[in-house]
Amino acid sequence: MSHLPFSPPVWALLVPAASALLLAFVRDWRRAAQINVAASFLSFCMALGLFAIPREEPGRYLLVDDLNTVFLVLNAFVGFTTSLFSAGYIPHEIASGRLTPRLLRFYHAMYQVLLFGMTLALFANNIGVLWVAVEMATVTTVLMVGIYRTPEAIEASWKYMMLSSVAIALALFGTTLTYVAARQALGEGTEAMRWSSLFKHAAELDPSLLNLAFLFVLLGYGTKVGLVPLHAWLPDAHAEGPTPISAVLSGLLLNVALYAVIRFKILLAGNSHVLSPGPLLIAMGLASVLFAAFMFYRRRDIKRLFGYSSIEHMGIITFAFGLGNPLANFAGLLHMALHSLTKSGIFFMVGYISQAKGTQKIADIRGLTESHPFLGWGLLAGTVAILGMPPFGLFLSEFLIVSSGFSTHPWVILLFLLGLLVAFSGLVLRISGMAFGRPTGRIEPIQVIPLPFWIHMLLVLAAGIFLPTVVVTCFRQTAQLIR
Amino acid sequence: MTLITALGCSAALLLISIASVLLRRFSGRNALVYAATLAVSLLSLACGIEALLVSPAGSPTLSLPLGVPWLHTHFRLDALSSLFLAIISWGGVSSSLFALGYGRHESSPERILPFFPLFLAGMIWVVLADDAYVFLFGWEIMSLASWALVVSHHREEENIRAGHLYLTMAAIGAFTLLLAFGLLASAGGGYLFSSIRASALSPRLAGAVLLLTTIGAGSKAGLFPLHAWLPLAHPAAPSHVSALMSGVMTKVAIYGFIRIVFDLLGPPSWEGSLPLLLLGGVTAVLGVLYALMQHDLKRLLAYHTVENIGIIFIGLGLALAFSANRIPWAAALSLTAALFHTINHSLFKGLLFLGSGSVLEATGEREMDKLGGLIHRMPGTTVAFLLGSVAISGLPPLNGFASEWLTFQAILVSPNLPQWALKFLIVAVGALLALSAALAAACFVKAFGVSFLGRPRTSAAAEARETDPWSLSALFANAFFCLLAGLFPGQVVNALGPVVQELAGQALPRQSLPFWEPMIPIAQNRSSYDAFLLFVLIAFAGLMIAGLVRGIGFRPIRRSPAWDCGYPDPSPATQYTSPSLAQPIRRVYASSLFGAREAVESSPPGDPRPARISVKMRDPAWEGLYLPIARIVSFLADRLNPMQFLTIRRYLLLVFLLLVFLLLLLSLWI
Amino acid sequence: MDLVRPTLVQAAQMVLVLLLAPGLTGSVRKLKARLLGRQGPSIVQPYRDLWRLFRKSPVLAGNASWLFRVVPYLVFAFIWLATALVPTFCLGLPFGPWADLIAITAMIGTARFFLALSALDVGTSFGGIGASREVMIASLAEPAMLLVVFTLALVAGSTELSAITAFLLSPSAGLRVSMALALAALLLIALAENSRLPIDNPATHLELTMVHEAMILEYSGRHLALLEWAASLKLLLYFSLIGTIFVPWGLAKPGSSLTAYLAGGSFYLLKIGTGAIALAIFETGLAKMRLFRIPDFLGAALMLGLLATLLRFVSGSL
Amino acid sequence: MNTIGFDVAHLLSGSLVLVSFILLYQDRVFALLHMFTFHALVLSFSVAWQAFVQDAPHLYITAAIALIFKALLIPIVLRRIVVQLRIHQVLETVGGIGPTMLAGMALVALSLVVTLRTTHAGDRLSREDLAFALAVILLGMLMIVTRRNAISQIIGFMSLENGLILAAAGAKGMPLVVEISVAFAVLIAFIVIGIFLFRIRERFDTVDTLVVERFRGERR
Repeated sequence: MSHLPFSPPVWALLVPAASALLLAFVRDWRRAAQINVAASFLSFCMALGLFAIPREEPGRYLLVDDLNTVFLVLNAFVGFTTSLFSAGYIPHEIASGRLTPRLLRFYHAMYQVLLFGMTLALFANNIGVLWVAVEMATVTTVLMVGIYRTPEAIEASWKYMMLSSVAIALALFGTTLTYVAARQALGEGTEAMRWSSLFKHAAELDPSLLNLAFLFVLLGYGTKVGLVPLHAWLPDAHAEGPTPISAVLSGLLLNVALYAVIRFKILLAGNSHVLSPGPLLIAMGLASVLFAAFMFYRRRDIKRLFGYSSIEHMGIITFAFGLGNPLANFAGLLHMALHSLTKSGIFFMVGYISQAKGTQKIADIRGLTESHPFLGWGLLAGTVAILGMPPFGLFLSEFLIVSSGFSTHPWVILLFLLGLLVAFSGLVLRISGMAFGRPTGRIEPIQVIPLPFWIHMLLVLAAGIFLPTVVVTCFRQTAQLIR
Repeated sequence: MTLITALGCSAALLLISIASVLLRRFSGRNALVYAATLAVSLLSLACGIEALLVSPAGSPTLSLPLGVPWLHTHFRLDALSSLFLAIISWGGVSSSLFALGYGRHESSPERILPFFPLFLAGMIWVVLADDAYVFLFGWEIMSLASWALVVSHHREEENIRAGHLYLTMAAIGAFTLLLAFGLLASAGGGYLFSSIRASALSPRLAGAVLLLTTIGAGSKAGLFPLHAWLPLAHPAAPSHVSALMSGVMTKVAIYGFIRIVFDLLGPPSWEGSLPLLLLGGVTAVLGVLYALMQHDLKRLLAYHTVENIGIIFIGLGLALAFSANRIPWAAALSLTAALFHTINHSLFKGLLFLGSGSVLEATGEREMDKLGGLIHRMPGTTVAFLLGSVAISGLPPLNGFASEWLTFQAILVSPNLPQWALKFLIVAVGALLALSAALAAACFVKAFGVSFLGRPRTSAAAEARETDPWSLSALFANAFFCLLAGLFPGQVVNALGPVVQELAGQALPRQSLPFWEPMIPIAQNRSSYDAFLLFVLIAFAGLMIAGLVRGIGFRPIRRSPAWDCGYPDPSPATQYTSPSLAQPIRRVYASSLFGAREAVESSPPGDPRPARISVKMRDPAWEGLYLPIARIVSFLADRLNPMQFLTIRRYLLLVFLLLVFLLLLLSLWI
Repeated sequence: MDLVRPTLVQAAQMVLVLLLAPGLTGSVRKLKARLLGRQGPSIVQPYRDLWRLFRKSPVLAGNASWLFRVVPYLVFAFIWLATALVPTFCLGLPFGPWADLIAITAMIGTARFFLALSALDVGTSFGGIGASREVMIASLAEPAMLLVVFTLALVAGSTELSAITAFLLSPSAGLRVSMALALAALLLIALAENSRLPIDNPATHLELTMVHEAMILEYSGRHLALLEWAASLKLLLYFSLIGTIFVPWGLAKPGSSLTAYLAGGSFYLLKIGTGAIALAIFETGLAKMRLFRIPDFLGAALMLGLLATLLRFVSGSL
Repeated sequence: MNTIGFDVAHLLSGSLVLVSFILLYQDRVFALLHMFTFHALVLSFSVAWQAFVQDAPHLYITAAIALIFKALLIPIVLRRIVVQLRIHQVLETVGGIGPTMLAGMALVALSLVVTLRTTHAGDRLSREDLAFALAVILLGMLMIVTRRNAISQIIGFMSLENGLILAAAGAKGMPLVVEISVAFAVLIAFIVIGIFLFRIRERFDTVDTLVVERFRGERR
């Protein structure tokens, strides 16, 4: 064992695994929820512990560097707040009879399995393990999405299942190709699948196979990222699953898939003979932004609406990484972090709204700011943040993306801004219809746990006004890593 | 020191808005918030005036470790920013003073109180900004807060729609400005204004920046055809906010334009001034024509904002043309005219919107055709509104005329320009300006006459009450400054000296004190104007005549029913309404421009129903620009929407096709 | 420099125009009547009317406001001042620098603005007719007037009336096409502004055709007197404007001898007289045109003005 | 690398491609099932052969999984599903068999071009394997997107995944092949069980995905 037995990464893996096992046997859903929160908090602490201890050499199984530290801390944090939110969310579901205690037992266990899978995917020092972990996370989310057993839910998870299975297959082929490409340089065996050694010898890998490999990896993991035209599963999965899962999907799983793509991009960047993946990323990002922008206008379901918004923002981030200059990478990372905070925050609000109104139909939701001031203004605040307006942080990241890319790719940036503009108008159209106007439907207040939302919003707000130097340096090093 | 104080003021405004949220339960918070805003704005007004008049030389800078990590945020208070700081602060003072009374009648103050100070703070940040990030930050905050205020009366559907259009246009403006800054920064300077100034742009890029800035700032200022949101959004907000939006926010847009084009962009090319002049003239005339067609008082005022923005842009275009041809004194003249008109417009448009606010409060009506006879019910408001009307119509001796006079003088030095295109265009623009001035007078004969004179058309108008002293004091404060600026234009020109010096490299000759000396922009024998003595003389003549009349033999006045050519008619419905007053002008101008068509439907004989006349009009901006865009967007949305409803197999087909496509690409590539 | 004489001159001019104006109106009426073969009222009739009206007690509509009573004085003061600022028999009036030609135009505009408001004050339909038509006419006449001003200013390099006249007197000012066009435009404008035929018929009380008369319909007594007087002053203003600019000869230089002033005065009377005759002949030759033909009429003025201004550019020598 | 080993491997993977074609050709459910069984058999042979030539014993496990799970278990289960859910016997295809076959040809050509032109460095065996594996994968996808019926889609997916296993086994010395094949087994089990788990039989009369899609989130 090359790593200390008590190193935080190990614990960050052990905690969710163990608690998943534990939760599988807890009958009382209230206690289960508490355990869930506690476990998530614990793993968040572990993630923070990564900063406490000195960075150790990449082990045989685990790899810890700036990149996945950023992702992991973010994941653990959002996982924690989301578990908090779901603790406040499920009582309504029990009350409304949409979920049964039996299902909840399954739900909580799966929640931790999901966290475990994502943590493993982030830490894995092996492209094969990465692949297995992502698949595990996907399967768990598939099960969670279908948990309501309504025809829509089943259809959504079925679609999710099929699409992601194919994607997984493609990703695996890409992985195999990478191995074959590396085998010459690194010899046979695990060495040729290990991130650390792959990066070290990136220049010696077979470039032509790497091209092919990246293509398959991009399609495979890109499906999970939700890039157009591979996005089809995303809106429905967001719309039909329980809202905490929507939050986790948007806030975490997409990031993990993106993480995989970024890793491979780094790998390619290390080799001077391969085709640059930048244009491909830019194209897909642009396509996602433009497509999602136009899809806003005909949406009738609030959660699906924000699912499309996630597609848009994943497009923005991919676009940023496609631009590829350090500033853009920095902006992309920042945007990713802030997006998962904001979007999960929005989903907290949306969850409560759909519970308060008893519907997800946009047409049936009006005048929230009057009937449920907290929900209404919260939704507005989240929307303003996601639209990239100050004082929230996404303004900063979009500012940086545009300004860093404009001198090199003026026309592309123009298209990009066009997409942002169309998306802006569409989202404002939908949201202002819900937040304002004469209230309709149920107006009795519901009981909420506002804390997670506040935390997220405050963080995003703070990012827009002042970024602490530690974050900046961390992101900068990561951006350098991505190149 | 002044800069820090000004920033402190903006911070204080921020705190006020936060406090107003925290004090949700507290009953007296209305008065509290507005009083606090009033105090803070007074302080920042003092800062602006101090920086402009007392110590114009030094322009202090400050940088805080906020915002973009490695860039920080930079602030600067030079003459230009201090002038606009003063304008903004005065707007804050008068409208919060007004709101002290007016705000009491607000149905849901929690939708206004937090955003009102925030709005002011955002505008202050814009004018204090010394780098692109702060500028856009403040700009967006300004848009956001004003949007929240526009939709504050959220139960009316059209307010929501107006808000949507407004926010979209604001986004367009922000994006274009972002691109403009991107270009400016691409010259190598980065986002600091100082470094942007240092670096020079190629003419092509400079042209692009000018275009982008015109779109960005113009969409906020209400330049035709980007004005469409303005007449919808400004009236939708509560009146003291409308006053801010029309009187001040549009000026912040002007500031942005001046800052980028005259300060950051470096030496301009004369071609750039052509579109500006053209846009300015067209905006001026179309704005006032639109206004003439309105029957909603606040909307009419909003369209007049469009007109005045046009006038200001004419001045700016002239300044650009002159400075491009290295005629600094003429550039100085045009800039002075533009800035002077900016100040004036913020004064009288604030006054008029506040006046309309007190009318709205007293009668609950914005429709002029439901008003009338208010001169008897609310004398104070009437006097103030009358002064405002005279001022905005550009009639001596008030301030509107002074600035338009200066603009005319600037137009009359156009023979010094070498380019024929400019010579011709400027004369044509001058004609347009004259036309717009005359039409403005006509429009305010209508606005004031229909709503304040005549006989009340509804019981609401008949029972109107004079507004509270707070609102009145705000009205009269504005009116007083209108009169002051009108009577002593020379002093205003002096005050603008440092700003113009900074931008045009030369200021107008210093206007000589004492205050009764005439204003001489260029030379004694060329043109001069002395409002004060003129005013005194007119007053004297009027009094003399009155005295003379008494001398001849004074007979007491007798009251009797109106003569009306022997058709005495009790019903106030027979009075001219706003559409009927505008009818001749509509026939002359609108039939071609707006395709105005009158349709008379008279009921068949024996049918008691009255015959009615209806007017149909097309809006060229909407028909030409907005509706097509909306159609395109919705077309694409419809075409793409089925992507949500494909079968799994089809989705997989998409993946499959993409894969094959990329494989083909790869195989062809290598 | 002595302030006494210029002030005296200025005062003299103010009084002169005040006294001359009704006479002008009267003489035009007389001439028209003669041209129509009627005896016609005597030239001094307007003075008699004014005197009579001043001594009558005014009758106000029940709901007339303070504005209604103030406006006559306001209008009168503005028009009187404007008239006093136009050189009649001598140059270099001390009030000259206070208001250039643009300001004078604007002062007339102010007077019109308040008159139109007073027309709306009582709230009768005829007032509305008058006001709406008046502003429509003004919306065309004022730009035309300003274009004429542009032409003059571009020719003479100044908007000061005295300076313009001085330049036109100077040998450097040749004969110019643009000036001719400007003159034509100015004539049309003058007809419109003074509500003469064919725009409006000052003698009419046929309700549906009147413009100016409709506005002052509710006035009586001294108020009406002031308004009538102001109207005739305005007519005189345009006469002297045309006289000063286009027939600048015979104007006394500033600070010249009394005889020169007298000569200037006589010249001035001569100009006015010829103008009156011309106007009378012109008016008898015409019938009033329909309201919505007026835009064409004034549009012609506008075009002439624009053409004049542009020609100024095309051929500075002409 | 002795030439015999190469030839046999070549033969086996080539025949896998061939079987994929035959799968593509089927239009009867049971025939399809049988043919898939054969497909799985060929796969297990070729994996076993790889295990033999690379003397990597762990690959035998993969071969066994392929044999037991894919060649026996799955077909049986599917057959039961077909019987229980009374799926009509004819598989309706999109755009007919003929064009599909042509497309398949093109795909094989493409995969050969891509792989062979790009792998100038990789040793021949794995290169060939990659080419054939890619062909099988593409054919599997083609099958998924040209079949309307869930059963055949599943079979298409499984043939695709056979191609993956082939590639993984062919990649000399690639670790985790076993784990991966297990993972895939799990995945497929999920899909197959999914048909039951999601109670598709109860809710819809058939698993024709078109019918599933009637419950699309936002109905038009």
